[in-house]
Amino acid sequence: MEQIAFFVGAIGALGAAFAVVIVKNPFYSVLALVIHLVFLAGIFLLLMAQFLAAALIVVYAGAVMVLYVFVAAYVGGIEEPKWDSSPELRIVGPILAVALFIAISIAVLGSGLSALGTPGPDDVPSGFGTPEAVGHLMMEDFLIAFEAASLLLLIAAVAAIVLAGRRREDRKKLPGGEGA
Amino acid sequence: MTATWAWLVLLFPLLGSLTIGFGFKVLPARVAGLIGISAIVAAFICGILALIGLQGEPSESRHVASSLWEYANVGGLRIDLGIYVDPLSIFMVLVVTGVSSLIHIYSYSYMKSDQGYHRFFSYLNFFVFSMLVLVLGGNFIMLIVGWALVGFASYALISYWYRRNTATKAGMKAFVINVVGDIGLYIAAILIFKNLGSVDYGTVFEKAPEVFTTNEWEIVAICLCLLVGAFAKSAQMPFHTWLADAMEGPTPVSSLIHAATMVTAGVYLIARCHSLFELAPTAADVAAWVGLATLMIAGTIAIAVTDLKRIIAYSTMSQIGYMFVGVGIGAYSAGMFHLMTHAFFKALLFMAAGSIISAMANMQDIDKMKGFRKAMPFTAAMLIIGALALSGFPGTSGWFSKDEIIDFAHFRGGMYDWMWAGMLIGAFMTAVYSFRIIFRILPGPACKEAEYLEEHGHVIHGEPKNPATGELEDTEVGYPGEEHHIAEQAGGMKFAMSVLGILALIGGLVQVPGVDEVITNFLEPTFEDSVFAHMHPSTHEAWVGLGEGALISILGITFTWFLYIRRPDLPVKFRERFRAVHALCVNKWYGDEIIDFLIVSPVKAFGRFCNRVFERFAIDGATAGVAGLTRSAGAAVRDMQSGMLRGYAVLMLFGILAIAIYFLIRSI
Amino acid sequence: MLSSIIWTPLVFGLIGLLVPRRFTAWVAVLGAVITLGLSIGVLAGFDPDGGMQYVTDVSWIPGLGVDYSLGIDGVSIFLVMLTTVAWIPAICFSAMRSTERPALYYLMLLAGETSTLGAFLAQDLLLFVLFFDLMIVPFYFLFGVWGRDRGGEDDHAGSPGEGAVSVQSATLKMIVFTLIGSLLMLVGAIAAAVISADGGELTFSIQTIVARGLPEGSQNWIFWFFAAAFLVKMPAFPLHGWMPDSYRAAPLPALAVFSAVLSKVGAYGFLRVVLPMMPDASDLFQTTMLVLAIASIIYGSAMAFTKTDLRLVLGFSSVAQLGFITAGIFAFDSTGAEGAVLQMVNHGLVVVPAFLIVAMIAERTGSEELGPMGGLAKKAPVFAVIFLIVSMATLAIPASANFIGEFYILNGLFQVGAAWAIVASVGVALAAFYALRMYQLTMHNPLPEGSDSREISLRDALVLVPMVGIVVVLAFCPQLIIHGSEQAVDSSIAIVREVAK
Amino acid sequence: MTFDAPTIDYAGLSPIIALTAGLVVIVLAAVFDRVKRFGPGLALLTYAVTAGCLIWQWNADLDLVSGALRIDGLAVTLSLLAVIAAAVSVLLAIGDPSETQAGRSDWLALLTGSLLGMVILAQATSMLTFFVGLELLSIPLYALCGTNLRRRESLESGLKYLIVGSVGSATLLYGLAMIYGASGATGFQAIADGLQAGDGMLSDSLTLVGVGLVAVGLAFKVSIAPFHQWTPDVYQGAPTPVTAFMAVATKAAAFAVFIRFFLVALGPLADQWDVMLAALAALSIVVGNVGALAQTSLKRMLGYSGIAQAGYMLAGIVTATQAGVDALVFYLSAYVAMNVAAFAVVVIRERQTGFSDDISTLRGLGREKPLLAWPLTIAMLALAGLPPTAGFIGKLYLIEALIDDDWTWLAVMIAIGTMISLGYYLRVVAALWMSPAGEAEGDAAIDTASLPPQIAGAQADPFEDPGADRRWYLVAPALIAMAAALFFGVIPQPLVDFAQHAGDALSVWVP
Amino acid sequence: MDIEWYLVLSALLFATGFIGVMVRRNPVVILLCLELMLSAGALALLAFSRMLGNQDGQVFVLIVLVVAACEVVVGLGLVVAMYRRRLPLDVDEIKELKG
Repeated sequence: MEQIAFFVGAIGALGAAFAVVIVKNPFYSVLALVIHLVFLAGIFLLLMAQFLAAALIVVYAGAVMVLYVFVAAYVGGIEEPKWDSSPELRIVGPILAVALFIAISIAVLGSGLSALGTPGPDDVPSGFGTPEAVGHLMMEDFLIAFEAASLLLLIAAVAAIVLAGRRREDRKKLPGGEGA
Repeated sequence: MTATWAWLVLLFPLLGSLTIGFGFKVLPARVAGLIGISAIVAAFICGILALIGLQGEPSESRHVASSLWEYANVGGLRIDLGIYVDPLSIFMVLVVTGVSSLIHIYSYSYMKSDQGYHRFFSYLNFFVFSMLVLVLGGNFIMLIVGWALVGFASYALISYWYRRNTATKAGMKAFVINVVGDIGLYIAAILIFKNLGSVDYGTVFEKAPEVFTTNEWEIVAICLCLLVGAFAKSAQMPFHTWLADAMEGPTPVSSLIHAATMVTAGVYLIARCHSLFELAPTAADVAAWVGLATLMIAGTIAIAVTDLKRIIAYSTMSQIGYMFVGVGIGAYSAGMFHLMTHAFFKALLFMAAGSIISAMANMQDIDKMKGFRKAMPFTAAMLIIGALALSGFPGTSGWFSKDEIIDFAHFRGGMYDWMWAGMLIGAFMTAVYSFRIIFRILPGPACKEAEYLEEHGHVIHGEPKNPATGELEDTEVGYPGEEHHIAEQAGGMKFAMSVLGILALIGGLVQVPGVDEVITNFLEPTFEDSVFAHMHPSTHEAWVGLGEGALISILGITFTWFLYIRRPDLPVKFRERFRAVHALCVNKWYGDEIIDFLIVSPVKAFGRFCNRVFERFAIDGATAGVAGLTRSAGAAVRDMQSGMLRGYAVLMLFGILAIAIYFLIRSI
Repeated sequence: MLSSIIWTPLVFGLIGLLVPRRFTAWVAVLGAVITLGLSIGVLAGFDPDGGMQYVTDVSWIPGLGVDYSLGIDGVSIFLVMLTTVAWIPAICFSAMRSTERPALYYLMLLAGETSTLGAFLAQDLLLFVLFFDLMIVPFYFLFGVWGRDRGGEDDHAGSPGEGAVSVQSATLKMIVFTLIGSLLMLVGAIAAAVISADGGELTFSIQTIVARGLPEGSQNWIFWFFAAAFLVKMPAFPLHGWMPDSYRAAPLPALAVFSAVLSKVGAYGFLRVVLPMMPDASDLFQTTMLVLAIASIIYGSAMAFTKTDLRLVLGFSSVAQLGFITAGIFAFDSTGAEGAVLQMVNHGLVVVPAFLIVAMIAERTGSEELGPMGGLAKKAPVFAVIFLIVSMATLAIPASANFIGEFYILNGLFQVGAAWAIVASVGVALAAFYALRMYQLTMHNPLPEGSDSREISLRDALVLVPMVGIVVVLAFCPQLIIHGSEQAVDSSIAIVREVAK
Repeated sequence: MTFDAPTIDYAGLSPIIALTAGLVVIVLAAVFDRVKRFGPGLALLTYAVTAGCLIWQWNADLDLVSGALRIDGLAVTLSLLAVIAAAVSVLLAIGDPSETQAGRSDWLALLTGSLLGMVILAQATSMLTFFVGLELLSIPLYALCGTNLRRRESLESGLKYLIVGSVGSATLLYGLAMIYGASGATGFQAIADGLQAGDGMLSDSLTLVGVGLVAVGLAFKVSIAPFHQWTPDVYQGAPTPVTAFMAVATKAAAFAVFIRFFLVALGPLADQWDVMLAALAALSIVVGNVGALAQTSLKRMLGYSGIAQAGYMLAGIVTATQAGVDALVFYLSAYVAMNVAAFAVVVIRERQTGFSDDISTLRGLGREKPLLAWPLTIAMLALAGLPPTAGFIGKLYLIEALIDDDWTWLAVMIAIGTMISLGYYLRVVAALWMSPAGEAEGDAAIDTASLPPQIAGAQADPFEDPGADRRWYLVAPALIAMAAALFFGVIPQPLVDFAQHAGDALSVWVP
Repeated sequence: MDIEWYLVLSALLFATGFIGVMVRRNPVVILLCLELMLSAGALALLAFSRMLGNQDGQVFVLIVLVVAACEVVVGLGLVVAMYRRRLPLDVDEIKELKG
């Protein structure tokens, strides 16, 4: 059962990921990523990360992807031209990437880590991966990381305003001066 | 006391030189000349006083070493600022200062209208000072110092008329060849120090026989190195080429340096180091053979060339060849004797020649001179006296001194007999070339310059041309100036020539075989340790030798008379007939060309190679190569920096992969 | 005391920034004179047999084991004297002419003096390296800012025959070459200290490192790191590639001290650092170094007599002279090394007036190209005589102190092998040729059109005559230097002599 | 389940708290126009308080908040450097087009946020704080690079930095994940313990490849070749105050975590990674130096030079000794001074010449404006490692550390790199002093053609400021930094002590 | 299901994302590919977290999600700014800075 779930999830996630890379239209790419995230959330569940699976769907596939869609709509779904100024990158890049995949796989499979050959320990703490457990950890051991992440969101918001916000002087068609 | 006088001998010319040099703006020209003369005369007097002091000593301790201060002293190589006074050096001092005094007096008049009067006398005094350092120096380093300073002074005087390109070239040639000789002395001194632990004459000559066995390679090497110096300074083969060019200097300079004093330094050196040469007979033979070769070759050249001063210059080379043979075969006092008499008659000849040259408006070609007998009777007389002495006419000084050397060679026998024969041939040639001058320029109808002199009582003013190149000369500096009216009227010149004339005639009488042997006796303390000191031909043998000499000389003179007076067409015919031989002689046996080919050209070619090829390609090329390599590496880096984001990602992935693979390999 | 010698010039240079423009030069002169006075004071109290004296030792960067450690011995004292003496004519010469941006110019000149003195006085290896590197900085500015492009189409002064040189590339070349060596030397110096400390307390004190000794294997590479620095600085064949361009571009007063003094730092470094610290390597590479030295002599001489640019003639003659000095040092003989020390001083004393004379010649002829020159002696006998004395000293005519130096060097070389000395002495003959050629082609021969034979001005004479006077005095008493430095020289080569046996 | 609140040492946390508070205030200030003009003052006050707190915690040596952070000598010293750099950037940004266009407070908020990330990063001892700190550092910087919205290059640099930077972050994350898997821990000390406890994990492929990926991520941040390619582009394109901040502060913070992660968490593996880092350092030295050779843009040249300088600094980590860390921190401190001096002059010069940073615009500056020329000159000499500047002592320190640990070849690489570097540093000096004041070449600093239509046609660049060399807030940083570069070249010991304070913090982990 | 499978899947996703960055030219799509790479990292973290029975990794992943979101926000902000500035939305066309 677990295997089937995994392979379904894996094939789905992978397929969607390939689609992201391959499809020409950015809109479809965004959609493909949403699909990828859904499958990925499923795999998260298999790894006993219920809270994260939920977060992925809600926050990510929901909120963030909406942003993508908006932007894609705003700038227009431009299809990439067939012409490529440096076609060799199209060949060299994937070859190297495949090599990297092989390298990482060898590193993982060749590892002497004894726990690798197992599906993971059964005696996980109760509530493993539940919001409660994760929340506890976040508030106890990783408080700083959590707070910093929140500040990061704040800063990202400011950055978005700076970059994308329409400015007064733009509207007035005036060059900016001191203290604008 | 002797030492003090000797130091004063050095001091006066130096002071004279400096006074004239520093005072060139304030001193009137005459005063400068007088200072110059008195400095040398003072030195001469001090020399005599030193002689008297020295003679007061017992014969076995008749040498004095004196040191002013430690000049340099490292690692046992101690060099003192010291002098060494013994009969040999005093002999040289007297000859040098004596002849120099006369030449100064001559110059006082001769250079009257030259604008560089101060400079001339300053140089002249400095030259005498250097020469005195050379002969008085108490160790090999002082010898080298004097040696090189003489070379320098010679350079300064040769290119005295420095606006002439030919003069500066000649100066350079003389200087560089002299420096080559200096290097020979450097190496000799180093070798001496290495083997004997000292460079002081006293120690060296004392220890040499203990350290070296006869003809040991080191002593031979030392002597050969010394000989390099001696040959260079004394214009012996193959370093002879500079001497003829040195005639670019004013005539008194030729007279002083290139006849009477400086060029004899080599002879002095061998005499001074006779104890070393006797340990290395091979080297001594080399000296003698080279002397012989030089005297013969120089004789042939002197017969062929037509430049008055050059003829005398070659004759100088030739006579010094005699001296080399003399000191080379062990006839030290004979060599020194000839050195002295040669100083007299050669100085005289140059002075007389100078007189004629100035009358010819600086023309030196004997082909164009004629009939000066009447125009300049005094000069003509002096010229004849000089020529007689030079050719060893019986009774003159040259007869006694030259034939003593020739005779000694015969006395040594063996291979030295060959030298004897060679020297006799040389003597014949001497008579020929000396009287060639006389018969060419004195008799006959007067040429236009002589005629002018006769009519107007002063010399003609020709175009100031460089005799060597025929270029117009710059009259602002140098000779002859507009006011140049000397011929033989000037008292100073006449006085100097008369004194020398008398000495040339009777100077030989100091050493007449069987009668008196002043020179030999005087120098005996110096040469006492020599194996040849007490070997000399008997009086009878000596007189036989003198007779041979007289015969050769008279034969030569007669032959010349026949050739130039009776059959003046013959020389031309000879010249036509033996064109190659004549060309060989006129071109100085191609000595310049050979040296040029063997040394100068390769050195210059090497310089050009370094400059144009090596520097450009190897040095600059390597620099540019490294720089270019760096730059092209930079270009490669910048090319990779294409601005293409995707390219950056690929390179990054490449880096990641490389590191991952490195670690994968490490983990195995 | 030694600190005040080092820093006085810099202080005066900084004062020069504050005073009005017209006083700047004279403040600089004053600074140089006071420095000379201080150094004379040191010389007066110097004991030739006293080893290292006037020692200052203050901890400077304790965290790195670097001390501000100064001292003076028989070798350094004369080089310090040379430095303080040589700088005065250079500054005076400039002071008598108008200079652009004088404050900066004199600051740089004096900073150059400070750093050079520092290099001669440093007894801490790193301090030495620091000053060695520091020297090049003010000269970079001096050459770059006050030098000019040479040999371009409209530049008649700069020997068009030698090709065009731009100041920028020339100075860059100079500094890159010099630093190639000195950065490697920095690595070498640190390695020497670290290796000799061998886990103990790290110190850069030269004496301590010498006392501790270095293992032979390390010596071999450290030796070359140092040698590279010193040979480039000299410059020695074949590392002289920077020299022609920068010599041609440089302003002459700065070049005078550069050539006179800075080149000696390299030779001094061999004596002070390399020989005592790396005796085994020095012994091992003796032949190589001698070959380089002799090659420098021959090559430098050959170049000197083919070049027609006066600066290059002097520059390559320096290559040859420094070859002699190196050869003397690597003879490992007390006469050779002493000759080298003597020659360092002599050459320095001769080169300063020589370059200043070149400047004066250029003022008269408008050119530094030998070919069309001549006849300058016509109305300038004093000038000619001064130049003659300088030329004669350059060619080491016997009776000059240069001769004694050269003779001792040849003698030292002879102890290594006769062939070395004989080949080296070829350089003596060539020197006669190029020095005399330089003199003749400028002073003698006919005076060409456009040249102005003008007697040396009194002011210039005041600059040159004292230098020439020192040369003449030394000619009479080279023992003055020999006596003072003999003990120090001996101790410098004592270790390597021990090894060489 | 009970909630065990972690113990919080507010004193130790005070720098972060101060900075956070300041950040919040600055963000809020953006809302109120009246307060806006006090933005720089506010930011400087914040940084001053932060610096005060850091100095207050000078001798602190404790873990904070359940091992997420650690305040010790290393953190304090490197945070201080970052704070100084940020303060300078605030000054340099006054009146800068980027600051004006982005909105002063917003711009300052981004800067402060980035600085906060750096301070956290310098103290991070857990992978989570490490990662989040790094992102907090980076993300505002991406935005800052793009803040000169009118300049195409600025946006380009922002985008490039963001994309390549995110790839780097992802790689780093992957590496961290692998190390987490191999060691079973996220705390640095726990990682070290975990790796040593597991059998054979010290040379396990999983661990090692993880180490490699982390190294890539960090090498990217400190611009080590071959992960350097963003550097010249971003340095050139970003607004100069941002470049100045980025060049200095990012390196300081990233090296802080580089040191801590590699020496503490991966300390047991030092033998595994040292050769790799040494190779990277050598490659950077070569690539950076040769790349800089023919540049005409001063900022771009400084970018390449930054790559080379990062190579030198990385050598300090290679040794894995305290001396190496000391040398690195010393060099970094000197680097702050030299770069601030250089960039301050670039900023002034840009405003005077219509935003061109071409080297030719510097020609003749030595004659006309020595007060501008000298800081740049000293900066170049210091970067080139010539005495009497701190740059020389820095190289000396590094070489000493390297040789002490038998990395002589790397020391020689540093020497060789320095030689090459003369070729471009001195070109700047030559332009300043050795060229006549000249016609600046390539005066097309702003391609007016590609300006947005609404402001096309505007004649002069409104930000051009010919009197920029008289603005104290621009000149003072240059002069002070120059003075520092000289002072610490002559009297380096205070800075050595400063650096050793950083090294001492690691005395438990490294020899 | 053994943990390796998850890890290999994550490696595959990582490589896919990387390929996307290298071959795509639209910045928006490149941002999507960056999401892929980050989610690959997240997956690896979760796999290890599961393998170790240690929930630190889960918290880490949460942080990663935040980070990814922030990157997206800034990235899209830049895209919008460029669009307003009429710059081509094609990374191959954005190469003013080079050399």
